[in-house]
Order: sequence, then C-alpha cells, then structure tokens
Amino acid sequence: MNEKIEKLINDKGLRLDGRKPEELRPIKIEVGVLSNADGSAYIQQGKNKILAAVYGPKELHPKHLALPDRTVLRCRYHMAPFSVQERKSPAPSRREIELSKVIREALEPSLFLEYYPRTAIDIFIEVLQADGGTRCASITAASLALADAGIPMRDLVAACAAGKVDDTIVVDLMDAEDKKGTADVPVALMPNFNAITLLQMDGDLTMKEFEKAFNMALEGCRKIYTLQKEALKAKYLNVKEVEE
Amino acid sequence: MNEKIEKLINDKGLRLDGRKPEELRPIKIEVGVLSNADGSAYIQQGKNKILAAVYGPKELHPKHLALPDRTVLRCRYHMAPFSVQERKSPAPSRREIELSKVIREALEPSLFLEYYPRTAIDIFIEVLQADGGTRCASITAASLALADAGIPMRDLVAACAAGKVDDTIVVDLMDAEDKKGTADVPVALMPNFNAITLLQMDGDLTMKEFEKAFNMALEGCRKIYTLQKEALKAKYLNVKEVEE
Amino acid sequence: MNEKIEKLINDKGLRLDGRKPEELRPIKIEVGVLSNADGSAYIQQGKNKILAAVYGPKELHPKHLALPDRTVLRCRYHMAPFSVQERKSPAPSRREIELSKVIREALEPSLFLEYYPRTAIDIFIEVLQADGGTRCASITAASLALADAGIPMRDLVAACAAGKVDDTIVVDLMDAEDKKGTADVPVALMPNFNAITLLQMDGDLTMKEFEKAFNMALEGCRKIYTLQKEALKAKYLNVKEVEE
Amino acid sequence: MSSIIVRVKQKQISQLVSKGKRLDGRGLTDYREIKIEQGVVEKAEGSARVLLGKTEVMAGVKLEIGQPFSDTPNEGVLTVNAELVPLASPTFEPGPPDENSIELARVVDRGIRESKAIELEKLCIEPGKKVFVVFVDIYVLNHDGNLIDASALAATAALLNTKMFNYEIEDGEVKIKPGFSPLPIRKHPVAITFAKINNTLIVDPWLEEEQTMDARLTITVDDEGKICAMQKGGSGYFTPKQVLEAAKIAKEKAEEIRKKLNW
Amino acid sequence: MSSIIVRVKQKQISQLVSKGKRLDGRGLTDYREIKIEQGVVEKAEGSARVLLGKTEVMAGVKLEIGQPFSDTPNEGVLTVNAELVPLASPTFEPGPPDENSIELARVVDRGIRESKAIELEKLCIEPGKKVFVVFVDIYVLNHDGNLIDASALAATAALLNTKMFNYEIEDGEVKIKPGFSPLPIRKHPVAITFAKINNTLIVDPWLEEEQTMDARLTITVDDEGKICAMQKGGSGYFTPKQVLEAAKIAKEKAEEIRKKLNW
Amino acid sequence: MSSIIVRVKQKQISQLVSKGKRLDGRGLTDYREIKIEQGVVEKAEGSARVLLGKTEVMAGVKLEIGQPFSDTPNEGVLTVNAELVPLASPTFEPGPPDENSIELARVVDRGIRESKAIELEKLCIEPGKKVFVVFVDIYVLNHDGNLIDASALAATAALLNTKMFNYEIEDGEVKIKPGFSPLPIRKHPVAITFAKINNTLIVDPWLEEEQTMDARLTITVDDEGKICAMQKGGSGYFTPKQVLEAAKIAKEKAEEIRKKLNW
Repeated sequence: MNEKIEKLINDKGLRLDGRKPEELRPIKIEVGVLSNADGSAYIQQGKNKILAAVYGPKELHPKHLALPDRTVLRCRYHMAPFSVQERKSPAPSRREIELSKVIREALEPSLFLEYYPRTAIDIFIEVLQADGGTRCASITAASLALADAGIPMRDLVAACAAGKVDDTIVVDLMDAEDKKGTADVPVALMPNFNAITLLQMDGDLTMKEFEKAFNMALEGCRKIYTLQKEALKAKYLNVKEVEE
Repeated sequence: MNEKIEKLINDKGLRLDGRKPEELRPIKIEVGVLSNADGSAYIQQGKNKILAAVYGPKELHPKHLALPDRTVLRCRYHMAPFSVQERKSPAPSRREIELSKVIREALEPSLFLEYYPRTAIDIFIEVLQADGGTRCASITAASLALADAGIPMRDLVAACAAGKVDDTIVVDLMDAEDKKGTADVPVALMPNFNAITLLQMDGDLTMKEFEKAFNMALEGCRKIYTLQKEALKAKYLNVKEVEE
Repeated sequence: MNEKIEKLINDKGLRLDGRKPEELRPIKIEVGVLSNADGSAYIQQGKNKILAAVYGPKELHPKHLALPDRTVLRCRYHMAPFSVQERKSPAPSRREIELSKVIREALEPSLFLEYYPRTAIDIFIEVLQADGGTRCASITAASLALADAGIPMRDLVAACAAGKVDDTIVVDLMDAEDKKGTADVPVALMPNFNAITLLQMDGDLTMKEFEKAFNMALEGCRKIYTLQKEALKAKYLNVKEVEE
Repeated sequence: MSSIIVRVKQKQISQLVSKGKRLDGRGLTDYREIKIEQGVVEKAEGSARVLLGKTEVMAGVKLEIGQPFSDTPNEGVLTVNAELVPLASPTFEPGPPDENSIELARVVDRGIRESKAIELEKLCIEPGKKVFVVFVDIYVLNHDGNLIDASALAATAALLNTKMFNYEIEDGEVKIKPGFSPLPIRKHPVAITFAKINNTLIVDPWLEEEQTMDARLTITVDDEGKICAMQKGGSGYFTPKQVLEAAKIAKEKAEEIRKKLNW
Repeated sequence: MSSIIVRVKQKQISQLVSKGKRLDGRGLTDYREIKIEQGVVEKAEGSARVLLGKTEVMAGVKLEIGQPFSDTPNEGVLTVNAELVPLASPTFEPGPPDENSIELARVVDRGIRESKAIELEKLCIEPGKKVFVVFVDIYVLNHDGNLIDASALAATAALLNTKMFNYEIEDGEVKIKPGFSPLPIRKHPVAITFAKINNTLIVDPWLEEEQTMDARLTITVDDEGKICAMQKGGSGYFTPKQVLEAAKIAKEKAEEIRKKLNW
Repeated sequence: MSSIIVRVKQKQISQLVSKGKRLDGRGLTDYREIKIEQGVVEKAEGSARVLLGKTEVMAGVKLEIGQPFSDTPNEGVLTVNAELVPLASPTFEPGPPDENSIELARVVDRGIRESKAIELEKLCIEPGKKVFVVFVDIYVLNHDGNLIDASALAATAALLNTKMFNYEIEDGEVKIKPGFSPLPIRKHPVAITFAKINNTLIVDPWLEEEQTMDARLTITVDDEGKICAMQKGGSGYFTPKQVLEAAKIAKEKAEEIRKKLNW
C-alpha cells in the first residue's frame, strides 16, 4: 500500500527488476490468436498482457459517417477491470479516450486508408494486465493485428517509451518507474520511414535529457520492430506448415 | 425494518396470508384499459398492480434495425419509483433489463412474427406496485395486451411461479416468501402446446423438489390461463353490448 | 456564505444596487461578435455576461428528424461551470433543459420557420456569468443573433423580468433579489405585435400585484427593444463604414 | 390517423371554438370530469390516481431521510419527478426524461413549492443534518391532453394521502415509533391550463385541442386566490389582455375545483 | 458468411442432430474440450482463463473493502459483471452492458450466490460497517458459443485462485498483515447449457449451433447434485418433459465435469 | 465553404509554406497577436480571456474544499476540464466531452501539473482529509485554430488571477476569515504548437492551416527552458530531426512569449 521505494536505480546502475538502463523487458509476441477477428495479436511486455484485434474493412453504420475517399479508422483502447491494482470501472475513462485517439493517430500514417472508401476498420485493444507502457505495447500489438488482417500498410509501427528515473535516462519503463520516475516519453516509429507517429511526454527534462531519452526510445522501437517481424514470420511459417 | 418473520408456514400448514401451499393469490384481470395503446391489460395479483400496453405493428426507426422477414418484438419491463418499499430510481436497473429480455422471449414463441416483416411491436409493462412474482404477472398481462391489440397468436401465455419456503413447496410466492424462501421457479406456459416459454430458477432444490415445484407452477399457469380467457371474454362481451 | 441581507429595499425606496424599482440594470449589447457563427450577439446586463450564436439554416442529421414544411428550431441554453458561485457541472441540468425549451418557444413566434423546410437552425447560448435574469437576457441576445444571421423575422423579441421584493414590485431582478425576493415574472415580448412569447412566474402574487409586475416587465421589454435596435444599427453602420 | 384527417379535425376544432363551442360539447371554460382515487399504492407513503377525462395520471409519494440544502438547514426537501412512460402515448419514448417531462415536473414542483403547500419546516429532524426528503413521482398512464393540470391534481392528492411514520431521536439515531401522522399540508395549489385556439382561450384542452392550439398557458392558484406559478408553452403567443383574462378565469376555476374536491 | 451459406449450414446442423450427430463429431451430450489456466493475471487477487473449444473467457477477481447490504450486515458482498468486449465477436459492440452481457452476468451470479459457493459470512470485517466486496469480472475474449458455461467455469476457477490479504483491526482501522489466505469457497457450481435443435436437446452448443437453435436452457448444479439456478433463453420453447430430461442430464454432466476438474 | 474551394486554399497554403510564407503574412515561426484580459468573470475565483488572433478562449478557476488523492495526502487537487461549446465552431456538437476536448484538457493539465506550476503542497488544509480542489474550466468561444496554445495561456492567466479566501481551522471545521491571498504559482508553462505542412514546420497554425497540416506537435516549456509536456496529434508523422528542431524553437518561442507577458 504505502510501501516506499527508496531507490529506482541501485548502486550498480541497475533497475528494480535488474535491468540495465538501455535494456528492454522480456517481450513475447504472438500473431493470429483470436479466431473471430480478421486479425489479432497478443503481446506480453514485462507483466503487460495485451490483446489487439482488427475487424474490417467493413460497412459503416450510420452511413452518413462514412467517407467518400477513405476508410474510417476507429480505435478503442480499453482496460479490463482486473488489469490494475485497484479495480477499474469498465466504462471508458478520460485517459482511455485520449489513448484511443493517440494510438489511432500512431497507426494511421502506416495505412493506405484510401484503398477502402466508405468503409470502417475497427481496432480493439484490451489490456488484461497493465504494468507501465501499455500504450506503446498496444501500438506494437495493434500494428501486427492490422498486418494479420491483411490491411495494406507502408510499414509496421513499433512503439517504446523512455524516461528519467533517479536522474538516469532509461528505456521501457515499468509501472513503478512510470509512477515514481520524473519523466516518460512514449514514441512510435515506422522504422523504414524514420517516421515518428506517436510522441508524448510528461515530466521535466532539459533539452539534452530529452534528446537522450528520445533516441533511446527510438532504439527501443527498432528492437521491437525486429520482434514484430519475427512474430509475423512465425505465424506465416505455421500457417504454411498447416496448409501443406 | 428489521422485523423478523419467524415462520413462513404455520402449524396448520398455512402461509402468512392464510393460503394453502397450492393456492394462488386473488387475481383480477382487465383487458383494454388504456385508450391510446393498440392493446392493453391490467392485472392485480395479490398486491401486485401491473399495466401492460402494446403498440404496433408499426414502422421502425432507424430503419437499418428492421428485419426483412419478421417483426422486431421489443419489450420494456419497468417499475414505478413508488412501487417498492425503498424508492427505485426510474433509470432501468440491471434486473429490469434482464427481465425485459426474458419476458420478451417468453412471449415471442406465441406470436406469428413473420406476418409483419420490417415492422416493430412494442410491449410496455409498468409495475405500479410490486409484491413478488411481478415477472409472471407481467407476462400474463402482456400476453392479453397482445391479444387485445389483435396480434395474431398461437396461444395465450400464462405465467406463474412456485418455490420452496420453510421446506414446503408452494405456488405463487408473495414478496415475503420470495425474499425469505429458499427457492423460486417462475414458469410461463402456452397451455394448448404444453410449451414452456419462460423458465428461471434460483435457490436450492433437489431434483424431486424441483419436479414438484415445476409441476405446481404449471398447474398455476393453467388456472391463470382460465382467468385470462375470462378477461378476454368480458371485454369482448362488453364491446358487443356497447356496439348493439 | 450565510450573510443575511436584512433589507432588499432601503428607506429611500432604493434597491441594493441603488436602483429605483422601475429602473433597469446597465445593459451593453454587441452584435456579430463571433467569427464562426452565422450570427451572434453578446449581452451584459448587470453582471450577467451572455453569448448567443446562431448556426443555420443547415442540413439536419439524422434526416428523419427533418420536417417537410418548416425548419426545426433547436436551442441550447448552457451555463459555464465558472458562471455561478458554486462550480456547475458542465452536463445540462434539468433547469437548463427547461430553459432551453421556453427560450426556444419564446423565439419561435418571431420567425418564419416555413421559409426553410427540411433544415435546422441552432441557437447556442452560453452564460459566462450569471447574476439573475439570465433567461431574459439570453432571449434578448439570441433574438439579435438570429437577426445577425439573416433569419427572416416578424419582429425582435425583447425580454425582461419583474417581481416582488420586500413587498415592492420591481423590474429586472438581480441575483440577490431573485433569491430573497418573493416573486419573479419573466416576460418576453414582440413589441410590434404586442405578443407575449415567454411568460413564467413563481412566487406569491395577488391578481393586482401580478398585473403591476406584468406591466412593469412589459415596459422593461420595450426599453430593451430600443437597445436591441441600437445594437443592430451600430453593427450595420460599422459594416457600412468598413465596406466603404 | 393520417395527417389529412388530422388537419380536417383541427380546422373543425378551430371553427367550433370561434363559435364558443368544443368538439366534445364542453363550454370554453369547462373542465372534463375529474375523478380522484387516493391510496392506490399501499407500498407508497402516499398515492393518488387522477382521471381527467381520459387522461390518467398517478402520483406516488415516498419519504426518505436525507440532508437538507445548505441554505435551508431547517427544512425538509421536496423533489418532484415526472415520467412520460411509453405506454401512455405513441409519442412517448423510453429513455431518460426529455424536455417535456422535465418541464411537467418543474411546473408541478413550482406550484407546490411556491404556494408553500407542504410545511417543510416541520420535516426537519436534526437541523443542518437530517430532514425528510419528499419524493413526488408523477406517472402519466394515459395521455389525452392537459397533463399539467392532471399531474398537479395527482401530486396534491397524493401528498394529502401521505402518512409519515412517527419517530424519536435516540443518541442521534432516528428510532421509528409505532403509528403514523399525516404529512403537514397547508395549501392546495390548483393548476389551470389554457389553450389558445383561433385567438380564443379555452381551459383544460384535450389531446386534439392541444394538437390544434397555438400556445398554452398554465396558471397555478393557491387557496387564497394568489398566483403561485405560471408557464407559457408552445410556439405561439398571447396578448397582454389574454394573459390578464386568463388570470381572472384561473382564479375562478381553481376555486371551483377546490370546492368540488373539498380541498 | 453470406446468409445463404448460413441457412444451408443450419439445415445441415439440424438434420445431423435429428440423427444424433453433430457437425464437429461430438455426441449430443458431449462437451468440447475444457482447458483452465489459473493465476493468469498476477495483479488480480484471483484469475482464470477458460477455453471451451474455441470459446475463450477470462475472469478476474478483485477484493475491496466496502459496506454490507443492510439486510445482511454480517456478510461480504458479491458483485458479478460481464463484458462482451468487441474483440471477441463481430456482433459485440463497444458501449455500456447490453441485455446479453447483463443476462450472462446475472446467470453466473445466481449460480455462485444460490449455491452459497463463497462463505460470505467469513468476509465480514466489522458487522454492518465493513466487509469484503468480491468483484468477479468476466471478460469474453472469443465467442464461439456457450458463453454461460465457459463464464461460470472461469468465475469459479478464478474464485478458487483468489488470495485475501491477512489483516487485523486496530482502532477500527483495517491493518494489513503479511501473508495471504485463500478465499473461503465451499461449493463449485457448474452450469450446463442445452440447446434445442430440431426438437432435440444437445449440450454445450457452439456458435453455429446457437445460430440454429430454437431455445436455450441453462441448469446450474451444485456439488450435492442440487439445482441452484436455471435460465431459459431464446425465442423458442421447451416441453415439460424436455425440462425434466435436461435436469437429469445436467446433474450427470456437472458431476462429470467437477470430477474432471478435481472440484 | 465548398470542398473545391477548400482544396484550392489548402494547395495555396501548402505552396506558400514551402516558400517560407503564410497566407496571413506571418513568418513560419511567428505567433498571431496575443491579447489577455484577466478577471473577466467576477464570480469565479480566477478567470481570463485569451485572444490568439481570432481564436478566443476563456478559462475560469473555481476553488472547492475536497479530499486529497490517497497517494498525495498533503497536496491540493488540480482538475482541468475543457468544453468545446458548439457556439465556437460549426464542427463542435453539444454533448459530453469528446476525444478532442478530453485531449485538449489533458494536454493543458499535463503542462500545469508536470511543471509543478501550482504549489499544490500549500493547498493542504488537513493532511489526508481536506485540501483545496482547483477546478480549471477551459471554455472555447471561437475556434480559429491552435486551441491548445490559447487554452494553456488562458489556464495560466486564470490561475495567476486566482484569489483564495483566507481561513483558519476551528474544531476541525474550516472558518473563512476576511481577505484573500493569491493562489501560489511558481511556474508559467507555455505550450508551443507546430503544424507540419508540406514537410515544413510552422508555429501557431490557424484554422485553415490546421485543415491543411499532416500532423501537429505541441511542446510545453517551463520557465527554466525545460520540457514538461509533449503531444503529437493528427494522422501524419514527424522525422526525428523535425522533433528536435521543434524542441529548440519551442524553447525560444516560450521564452519570447513569457517575456512579452511578463510571466
């Protein structure tokens, strides 16, 4: 309850969970995990457990919301009531509504939305357990779910945060670091285009510190991008095996 | 307030209101009581006072909710704020939403919904006073309101509960029996088809007890069916008298 | 907080703010104050500060709400959270919903709604500071915003309240008079037609007192009508100057 | 009913009114028959059912213990709510209260509140902390016009029928004692509603007259003939002369109704 | 899937059932494979993930300190909620709980409550004032039919997995002590759901069978073979004979499942 | 405006920007004229009206006594809310806050909160029990682009204008004493918003530039030139180089604005 974490970085420069500042948490990604969705992915990043599903392109009701020249991309980021320490009401919070927006805008640049005029694509993200950095892990998973659904895309979007804890710039903050740390910079990247599609920040950083954190987050994105591609390949190979 | 009812069945085997286990409460039914509705009925069962009204078949808005091959049956079971001991908020509770669903599904088998494609039929039920067994009394009244509206039907639906209080199986539980008793089995029946259209249960019954309660509830339904037909006849005769 | 105002009318027959019973508060009106709205007006009446904007005639969604023979007039009266002593939730209160209705019905008689079938006209009123009599000041401003939007009208609608404080009939009640007084009679008038388009009352008035208050309110409306026309002229002249 | 028939009927109603007549045979200032039945809901602290012609309204009163408003620490709290439940009319829809039900509740509320009908100061249990909250729930069961007057009658009838449990304070807790007392009522406000049709005032409009009217005016009058609430409705207007004429008639009709009801 | 294919498939399912067969090779009273994984959400006091064929349901349990209901001052409070989150099915939409999720939650709730599965009387901290509130949140992740049975299994499995922190009362305040105790569970209710297709009963319908069925009947049975909850759903009906037959089968299947799960 | 005219204008804006010019004559990193009026709502504890070109935003501050958050028992509470009231733009609709107004409020909130602009620890009345709650309500009155920067300015200006009543604690109750003190403010965060048009960054986009831009980036800078909040918006992207360039410009512009405003 009111446990006090004295130090987030120990004398050896290691973090609470033993990581080095530039080290990501263990990440497990799986693509195509839900049978009903057109595309889906599951990610474990540290204790984060997140499912993303994509439905569409599909018809849009009511019709006057449809766009004549592109698909309408919709996104819902949602946390399970049991995903956090104190039970969360299932009604969408202001935080969830904001994150749904920035996640959608992080994925939009990667898609050819003009291919499917008058339709909608729905992205549903469910956080089953939250442990810091859920918006980034959600983007990472949702981009794979879009790929799994066969939505044409320019590049995958990989996301990762960096921040400052105890005056040290570290990557991929876990919950305790997020809460007790002094800054958090979540970033999403389309690596092949060097394109930042999400960038938020809260905290207190000098220009230099920001630049360091920003670059560390970008490096994290690139590592995660590799894992994304492996997860896609794993599914593709499995499918081929099944088909043969 | 915290009055304790010691015994629900007295030494003579009689219930709090003097009824025998297999005895229904006094029932008064009236058909065609509201001038605006296409059909309506009023039921008093013990202290229950319930109005049911039917509007339709009618156009459905928004149109994409309409079905090409049948009418959409909608049902709202609602309690007046003053119908129960502690004032009830007029916003629909979870209980009211569930009961609206099971009541609708209890009435649906009795109707030829395919006669009116692309339309809607609305059933509105208002509990003015509640005294245990409102869902059954609501079904009994709503089926009559449907008949009064001239909706073609296979049979009337009559409903009645049975349950267990103080180890005795009894029919048509009143409020105190419902709350202090150990089981409640509401049943709806189309007597001519021997068709169970509503069946719920909560409590704690052996197979034998359940069978006894179930049969007692069915017997109750049949008695109520007779009263339903009398009420319809009463209205029909009145109308004829008026017309002559 | 629980300051007690002993007397609302002093020995000289003057009110808390020094006004005579039949004296209006200082009024400042400006037309065409918002660049996005089709028409707009701003009113200061005592400490009341109110903005009104008009959008339309415009298309109506969903379309089945449109009327084949006239425009649909919609009105939203809304108070800013900081406009009153105790912060007001931004969600519309029951009072705001009622006032939106009566204000709409006060403006409707002045408009030729049949000129624009199948369309909607929206009136948005924002009370930035409230000091008693906001509904009347809102009508005064909204009627000018309609004129500014070029909506064809029979006459401007001017509104003013009268009431009873300390047994004296007074016009244009301020907040303290409204709350501590014993009656309030808000009235809206189309002066050229001698047409009362809003009339409400709460309090406790004999027939004679009512008649006096009613006439005083009508007289107030006529004075405000003059100010409305001046404000329109001021805008019209400014525009002409700019155009030349 | 098709809209052509509606228009023909509206024309007929309008023409009749200009001749001082009404489609149902009433005179211009005649009310429909008023039937009141009290105590219809035994589980409520008070209740009444009102028939005004075919318009049917129920009102139920529930009492709860709650907090007073900070500016009236010594008074009970009155809360009036109205539900236009969809079984009463094809034009009523399920859902949260709309502007019509809110206006209805607030007009009835003002009549009771401004006439000081309930002796709210007698409903204080512990000043600033505990008072009785009086919930008046208006339930429209059949809408055949003039809901305001019917609802106001039902509310007052239900309040007159309301029993409060006896209690005493013991260690700051409310202890219920045996027996009941009537809710203290000092006034009987009566709402009189006018419709303006063809520039003529009629009272107690029924549904088809409401569909024909240009505007509506309600005047609520207390036992001493004072006006305690007014509300204009509808998209038309009244002349000042019509308003004063209506006020005069309202005073007479309210007295007449109060006499009939022994209020 | 186009509606023609759907209808062909429904016909096929219906014809097979009348021959005692099912499209996926099961017998009429066979369940799909049941897989249960407990403790999948470490941040919850208890959790479980259930696979019933391809139907996937998660349940999480959170404990909070709250007030008891006034009629059970010595008992903890059980609250069951179900979310049909839109990633689980193209037919689920975001928004507040609809009638389907409310029915699902309430049927699961009744099974737990009526069988007295949780020893709620052991969850009282201070009579009338402070008790544990047990939130069971059911989260449907993939809908391939028979959500009720899968959800009921997930709820019970999550409750069995739930740890309560130890505590002592100090000056009326709850002080947390080191260590955990299991939530006291005394019963393991199992819900058995039947579908009626072509006038024949089958158990554990999957999605396409649900789309074909006339009606649904759920019977929840406790460890002693007693019925603790029933719920008929769907727009069809059952005969009395079918109901009694279903009750008999439910008792057997529940025992079978309980044995398989070591409950 | 018809969509053809819109597209022509967007093309024009885009081509101008690539030549370092803007339709309204500004340089790429020039702000529109900023006008601030404080104390415009006397009934609020603090208020300000900001004109940024034709964009008009009002902010009002109300203080209430409430409970602290359990993890910061010694600090006051800050709550920022934004209303995009429909009179400000044809694209704003009445109703509960949508994603745009929530994002606006949260970005402004983060700037104030993360820069520790308010000395919240001075707003504690009784640790863990009673603190001041600071409500900042942002009210957009005319939308001509760059609502974030205008709202952030209005919020800070309103906070600087806020008076707290003096009080003393007597028997655990807050007693109001005569006089007022200013709300303790230690920082003046300034939000600088960039639009990316034709792969070029501009600051303070007005409405038609926003309709043309690919993406938006807000960087909030405190009095010491530190970044305290960032937010990318829109369906486009930025390169890492653009982000760092923006950060540099933001620092300069924030200092410039703070100097101009004497903050």
